[in-house]
Amino acid sequence: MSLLSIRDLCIALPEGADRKYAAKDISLDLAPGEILCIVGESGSGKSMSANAVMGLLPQGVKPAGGTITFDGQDVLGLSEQQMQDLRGRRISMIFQEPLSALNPLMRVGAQIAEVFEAHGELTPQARRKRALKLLEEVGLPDPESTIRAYPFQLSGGQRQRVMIAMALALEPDILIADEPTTALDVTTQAQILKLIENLRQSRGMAVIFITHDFGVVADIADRVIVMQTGEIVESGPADEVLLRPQHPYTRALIDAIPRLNQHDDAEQPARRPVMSVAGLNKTFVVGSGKLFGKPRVVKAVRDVNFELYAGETIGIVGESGSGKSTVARCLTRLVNPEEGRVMMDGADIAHMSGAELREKRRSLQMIFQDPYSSLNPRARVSRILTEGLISYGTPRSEALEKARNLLGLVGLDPSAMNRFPHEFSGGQRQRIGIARALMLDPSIIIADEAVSALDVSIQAQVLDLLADLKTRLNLSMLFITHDLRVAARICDRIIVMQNGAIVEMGPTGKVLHDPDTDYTRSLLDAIPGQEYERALAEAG
Amino acid sequence: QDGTPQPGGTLNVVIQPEPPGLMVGLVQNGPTQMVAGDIYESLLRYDSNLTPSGQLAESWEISEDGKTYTFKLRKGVVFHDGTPFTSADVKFSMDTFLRETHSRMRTYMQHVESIDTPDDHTVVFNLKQPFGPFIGIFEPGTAPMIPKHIYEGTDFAANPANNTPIGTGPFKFDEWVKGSYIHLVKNPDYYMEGKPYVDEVYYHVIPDAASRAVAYETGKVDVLPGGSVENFDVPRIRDMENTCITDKGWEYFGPLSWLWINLNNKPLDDVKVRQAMMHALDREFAKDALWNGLGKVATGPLSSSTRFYSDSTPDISYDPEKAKKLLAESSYNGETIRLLGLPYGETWQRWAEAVKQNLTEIGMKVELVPSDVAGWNQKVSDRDFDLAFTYLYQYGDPALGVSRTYMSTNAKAGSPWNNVANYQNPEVDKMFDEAALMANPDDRAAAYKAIQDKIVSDVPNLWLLELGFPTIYRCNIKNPVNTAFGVNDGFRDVWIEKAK
Amino acid sequence: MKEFWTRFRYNRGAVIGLVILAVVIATAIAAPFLFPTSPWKMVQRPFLPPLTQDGLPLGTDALGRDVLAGLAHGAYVSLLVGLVSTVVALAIGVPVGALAGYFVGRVDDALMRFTEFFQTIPSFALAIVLLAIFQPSLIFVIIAIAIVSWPPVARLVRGEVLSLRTREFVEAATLQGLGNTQIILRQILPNALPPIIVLASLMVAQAILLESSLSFLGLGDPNIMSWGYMIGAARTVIRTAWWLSFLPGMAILLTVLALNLIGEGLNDALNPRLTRKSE
Amino acid sequence: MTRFILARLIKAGFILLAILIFNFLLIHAAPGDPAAVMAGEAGAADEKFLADLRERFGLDQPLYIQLWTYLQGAVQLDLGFSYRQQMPVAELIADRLPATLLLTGVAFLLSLVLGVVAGVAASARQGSWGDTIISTLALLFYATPLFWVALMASLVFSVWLGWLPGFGYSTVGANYTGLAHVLDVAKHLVLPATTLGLFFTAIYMRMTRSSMLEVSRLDFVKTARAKGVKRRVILRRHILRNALLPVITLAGLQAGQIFGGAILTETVFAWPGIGRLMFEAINQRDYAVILGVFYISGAMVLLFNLITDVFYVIIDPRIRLTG
Ligand SMILES: Nc1ncnc2c1ncn2[C@@H]1O[C@H](COP(=O)(O)OP(=O)(O)OP(=O)(O)O)[C@@H](O)[C@H]1O
Ligand SMILES: Nc1ncnc2c1ncn2[C@@H]1O[C@H](COP(=O)(O)OP(=O)(O)OP(=O)(O)O)[C@@H](O)[C@H]1O
Ligand SMILES: [Mg+2]
Ligand SMILES: [Mg+2]
Repeated sequence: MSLLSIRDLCIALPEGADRKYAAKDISLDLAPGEILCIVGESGSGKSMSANAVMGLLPQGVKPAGGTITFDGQDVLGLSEQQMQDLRGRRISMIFQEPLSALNPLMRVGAQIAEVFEAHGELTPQARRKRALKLLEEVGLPDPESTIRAYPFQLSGGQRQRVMIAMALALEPDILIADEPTTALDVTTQAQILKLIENLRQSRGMAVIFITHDFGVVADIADRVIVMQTGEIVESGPADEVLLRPQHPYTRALIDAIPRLNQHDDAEQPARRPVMSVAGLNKTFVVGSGKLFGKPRVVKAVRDVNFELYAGETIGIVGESGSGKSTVARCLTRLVNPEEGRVMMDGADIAHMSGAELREKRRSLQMIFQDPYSSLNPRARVSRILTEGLISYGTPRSEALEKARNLLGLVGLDPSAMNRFPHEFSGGQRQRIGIARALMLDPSIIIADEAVSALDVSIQAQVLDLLADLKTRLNLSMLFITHDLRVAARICDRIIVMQNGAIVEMGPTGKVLHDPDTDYTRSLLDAIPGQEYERALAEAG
Repeated sequence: QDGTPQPGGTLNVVIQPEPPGLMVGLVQNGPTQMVAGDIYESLLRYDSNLTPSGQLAESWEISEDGKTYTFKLRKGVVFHDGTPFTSADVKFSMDTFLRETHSRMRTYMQHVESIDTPDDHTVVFNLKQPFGPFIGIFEPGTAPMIPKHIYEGTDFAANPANNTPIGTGPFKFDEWVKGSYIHLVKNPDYYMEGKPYVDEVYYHVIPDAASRAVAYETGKVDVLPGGSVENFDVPRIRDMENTCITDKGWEYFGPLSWLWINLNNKPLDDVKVRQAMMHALDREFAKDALWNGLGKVATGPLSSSTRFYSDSTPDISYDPEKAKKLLAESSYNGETIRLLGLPYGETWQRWAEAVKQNLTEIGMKVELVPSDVAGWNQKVSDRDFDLAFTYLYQYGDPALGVSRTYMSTNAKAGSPWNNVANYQNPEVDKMFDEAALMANPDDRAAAYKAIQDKIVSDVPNLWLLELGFPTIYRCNIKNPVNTAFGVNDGFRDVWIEKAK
Repeated sequence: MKEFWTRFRYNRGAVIGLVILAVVIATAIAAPFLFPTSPWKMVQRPFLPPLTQDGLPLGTDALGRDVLAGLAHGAYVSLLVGLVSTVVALAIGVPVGALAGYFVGRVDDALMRFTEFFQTIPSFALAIVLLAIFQPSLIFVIIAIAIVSWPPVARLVRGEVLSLRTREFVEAATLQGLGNTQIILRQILPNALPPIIVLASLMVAQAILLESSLSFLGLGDPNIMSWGYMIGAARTVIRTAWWLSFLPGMAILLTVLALNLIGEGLNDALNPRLTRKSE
Repeated sequence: MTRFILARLIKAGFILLAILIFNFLLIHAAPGDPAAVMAGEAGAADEKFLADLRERFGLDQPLYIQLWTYLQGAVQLDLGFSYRQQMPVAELIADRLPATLLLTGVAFLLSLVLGVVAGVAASARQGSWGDTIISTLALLFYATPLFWVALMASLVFSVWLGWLPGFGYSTVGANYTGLAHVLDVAKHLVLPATTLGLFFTAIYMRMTRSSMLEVSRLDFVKTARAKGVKRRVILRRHILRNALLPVITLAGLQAGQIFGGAILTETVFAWPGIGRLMFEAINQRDYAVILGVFYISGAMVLLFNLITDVFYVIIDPRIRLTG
């Protein structure tokens, strides 16, 4: 008997959206203890379908037909009260964008403890204990102090793990995980997957796992569903779909999976540094939450040095919370480093301000890790994309033309120009962020997990775009990612960070195949889907 | 009056505004006088015809030449602290204390050569020349008897006793909760047998006129002295059950309202313009619509209750046609006239609007100038206006309360109680001077008749109304008003009739 | 713009508000033609109740003046006072608050201390003192009201901006090379709009009523008819002629209601999340 | 934080000084002086009387000397002497302070609690009849002149129904003690506090409602729902808290205005508070009292602004303040 069964589900979108239905005629079954992976095109309705199960569709988006049956109950017909009882305890969900999904004004400990409270479980002390335990289980360092942090004080991956901890707190019957590991480095990812696996074994938890990472799919899935433009195009047991795809879209997807062993280190001739970073340090000091408590001190960046050459792409990989985003933010001066120099064209942007800084920033663009919160909720995409260019003096019509082009290049319809950020899927928002960074024709791009929410085919398309720009415009890139396959594909050199410091730096081939440190080796070992990759290689 | 007085009971009275202090020798504004009238006393008391009778003085005598006043004081009178009251206190009060602190008394005392105290109960005032009004000044607001033993040799203004006033009156000061109420209790040692009748008096500070009306309606207060509710509310309250109203008790003050005309400004120096304005004012309407028909339309510079009032002065009644004619003949040329209203509440504001409309209708251009109390004082003192509302007290005698408005000797700028209009008429000056010093009342009457005729034909001010300030009280409160000072003379004779 | 209008129109309340406001404005403009005689003219016996006399549908006031004429003529002044002083207060308060909140540190300190300077004197008292110093003509009444009402705006905006400036989309805009002005105007303020709109629609009512309190204290401009004046003047006769304060009170209420509905409509129309309801 | 607060407090001292100078000049710029007003009340005065008064008040000195004298006192927390009231200003203010604090404090709490609760309730059921009723009431409250409400309240509850006393602070002459006194004062407090509170209730309600609606559409609310948190808890803990910023700002403003805000109410209900003292002092140009009240109320505003700023940081940890 299946635990969850969806029949002919249709989800209607409001006027002016991409299409009429976010998802159409979705049918699927989930048995206890089963792991179902949903892969597919960005914007194909994965998140909407998942939300529908939770009864949490955004305003304006409504189920337009079909049934969802959980444990014999018709979910769509349940009252809000009854849903409340189900949510969190019986079905729980990890949302796609962890920054916006956490209450910005509540300490993460409290947010986790709230799950227990909502269902009347445990005493306050016990809840705190459990919260600590959970934080530890999802691999957060120093849970004692993390529990008192606010979401904005955590790294992307740390926030994501807080979300995961919340979802797993009550050991639900069904876990719906919407791209839960996009911000996690591979070791942490492996740890999380293991956690889920344990719960499945001990409690018979069923999982719907939405992801773009075929490695992960290959490692954990019992069954796989492939979606495209709102419809299920293929479904079946994992091995079937992954190794013997039937539908052309599935085949295209699998072909687009980047390979780890693709890379040869090409020798670069006469290189000119466009940016050199020396002695960069950044420490965060945050109040403890108690009046006279000891403040929490995080050395997020310690003594980072490197040079970025013209036309080069450096990948930054490493543990979640190791300071990758903070380095990026120091380089763009979104935070002020305490120490160190960031030389660009002979000028130190770490100690610059005003108009000078603004001028420099034009050639230095960043793609944010959390696309949603980096888009002005009250601005249309057209404005978000063009206002930078216009402010530098480009005529409006020209800027609009360029924006439309770039949207096309990142795989979005030009009609997107007239919509607001909340009207997009996670991957679509990420692409808006990419397009925005490209609008100013920068010479350096700092991309923070820029393709983590994209399905592999679009990911490939975007990476090709970047590679193309790189050769045509001599673009340099700092590419922060946890996906080592992606790194392998586009990076010339790789920096490995741990605990705020660089532990290894070298040409991609060298780092990925012959690392110097144990840490890097552990990363490489944790890459998901290695067997599958071999299987594919044998097959193809 | 009616029935035998019954002792006991509490009297709740409204007071507005809260007085700045209760020491009436230092502060002489209305509310202070009202409370002080219970605590302090003077030598005499005056009925509604302004005829004197004894208070602290048992008897008195005026010499033939009008220059010597001899008072015999009551025996056995003590201050609230038990110290006996003697002629030394009278001399100290009049000669030392009030001369220094009381501006009106200072002018009156200029006529006094010396004060003798042959014994503890006799006081003799020796005047430099006859001064007709002199017998009219012995009331507690003007000549309160102040305890010498407390004030002698101190800085009067800073004496801590000012906060716990001590007099000889029927009530003793008990407590003053600033912003709330003042509490007086019966003086058990009062020298008049059986008086006062009531046990205690509360003066309630209620700053809002409407709330004062509510306080009366809800039975929280029993006496609403003149001016404590808005005129518009009077008819409604008057019609309540067990409510009595009287407009008596203002005879001594004789409040008369008029518009100052700034005679320095053109074209107001033109008598035709002034006459035109005088005839343009519909004062009957103002009396009926704004003052509920209480009071009287003024006929000239004297209030009808003031001594030597003449009712046969030249006609100044409402006649818009005549006004238009006069204006046409005058030098008025469409100048904008600035009218300064009196910032004492709604009635006065409405009145200014009505006056503006009256003048507009005969073809003048008028602009209202608003201000607060301090601003009004300043503007009037500085003569920064064309027309300005005011009303002043007459203190029963033209020499005390009227001549100051018209004498050129008093025409300096800097005070709102001077001859603010800057009326300069040597003839009038001379007539006033002589009339004040006449010993014979009949001579004075004739002199003042001539003065009134003269001034009215000159129209230096636009006289409006003799104001009627009604005292409203519950009918079972007997005798709240039985002198020319009304409630300001204290509640010595008041008693409360118990419900049957 | 067209689209904005479509969205605005979608909110029925907002449209009703707009209609009411239009009527009030039309009355204000047409008053001199509809009631050519001065509203100060005493035309009948005082305190005529409404509907008792032909030609005076709303009766007369304490001096026998036509209440309807007063209301019509008063519309102009009250609207002017309410709208202009609010606009002036916003024009001072929003920039001050935005700059303070955005630049924090020393700028914030300076601007906020400046604001506090005005804030420390109780506003009603400040208005009274200002009007005692300056002749209370209409202009000064408006200025006095604006001066006392901008500090709350400044503080409110600052609070919002303080919170918004750390958001990631603002950082993104900085990286896009937007100047500070643009960031404040285009990124931050639109997101701070809802409370500002609420406050502004409240302020209009407050200004109209403040004018009434001032004229009640004899500090309004007594030469012009306004609703505030009418209410203030009717206060003392509230017990005997309640309609005299009730009628201008209703006029104020309706106007405020209209502005409020419009404000809400604006808020909805400007909020992308509320639009395109799928009906 | 502690350093920030200390820095602000030190600065507050200087600002107060500046404000005091400003106020001093402002008040002296208004026409009229206390001597003229007092003389005016006496009904008559001659030049000597005025000159005496002015000399006694020190008004004959050049303005800068008056200012200097005043500041010297003020720095030592001596607020001067009111010649009009024959009392040290500090004592006058101290006399009235409890009444004002009680009235405005109760009104403040009442309006804040009531307004926020009503706002939350209205936003929770946007568009329902409950929302409509609450919103309409709020509108009525703030578009109705305060004095009108006040008079009507005293008319209905005091005159017609006779339930509550219509004026004053306590029953005069009753001499209640202990609990009876507290109850008596409470009874007197009902009308003025409600009247005064109504206006702010409306403001908080409107602000809370609009802010709540704004926040309730954010994503983290969805997360909370996904956790199975109850609606009430979501409203309170997640939405309200994030919507509170503008409400806090307004509350800080209201709290700072506790002296000035109550002038009308204190007048209508004869409440012996500071607002009235100040109003009367302005009318009478009782300089020392006006300045004294402005001084204290200025300190109050600065204090509450500081508290508001601290609250900002507590409420929204992303806000960083530097002092
Ligand atoms: N504003 C802040 N206040 C306090 N601590 C912070 C702040 N921002 C980041 N940190 C801390 O700094 C450390 C590094 O964070 P950073 O965001 O740079 O990590 P990251 O390498 O990007 O991780 P991830 O891959 O998870 O995004 C983390 O431990 C984080 O908790
Ligand atoms: N509020 C909305 N209004 C209009 N369109 C919306 C809204 N939310 C989502 N959409 C559209 O619905 C479609 C499905 O979105 P959904 O979030 O389910 O995609 P997804 O499969 O999760 O994609 P991704 O992998 O990029 O997260 C997308 O085309 C998106 O543009
Ligand atoms: Mg999605
Ligand atoms: Mg990061």
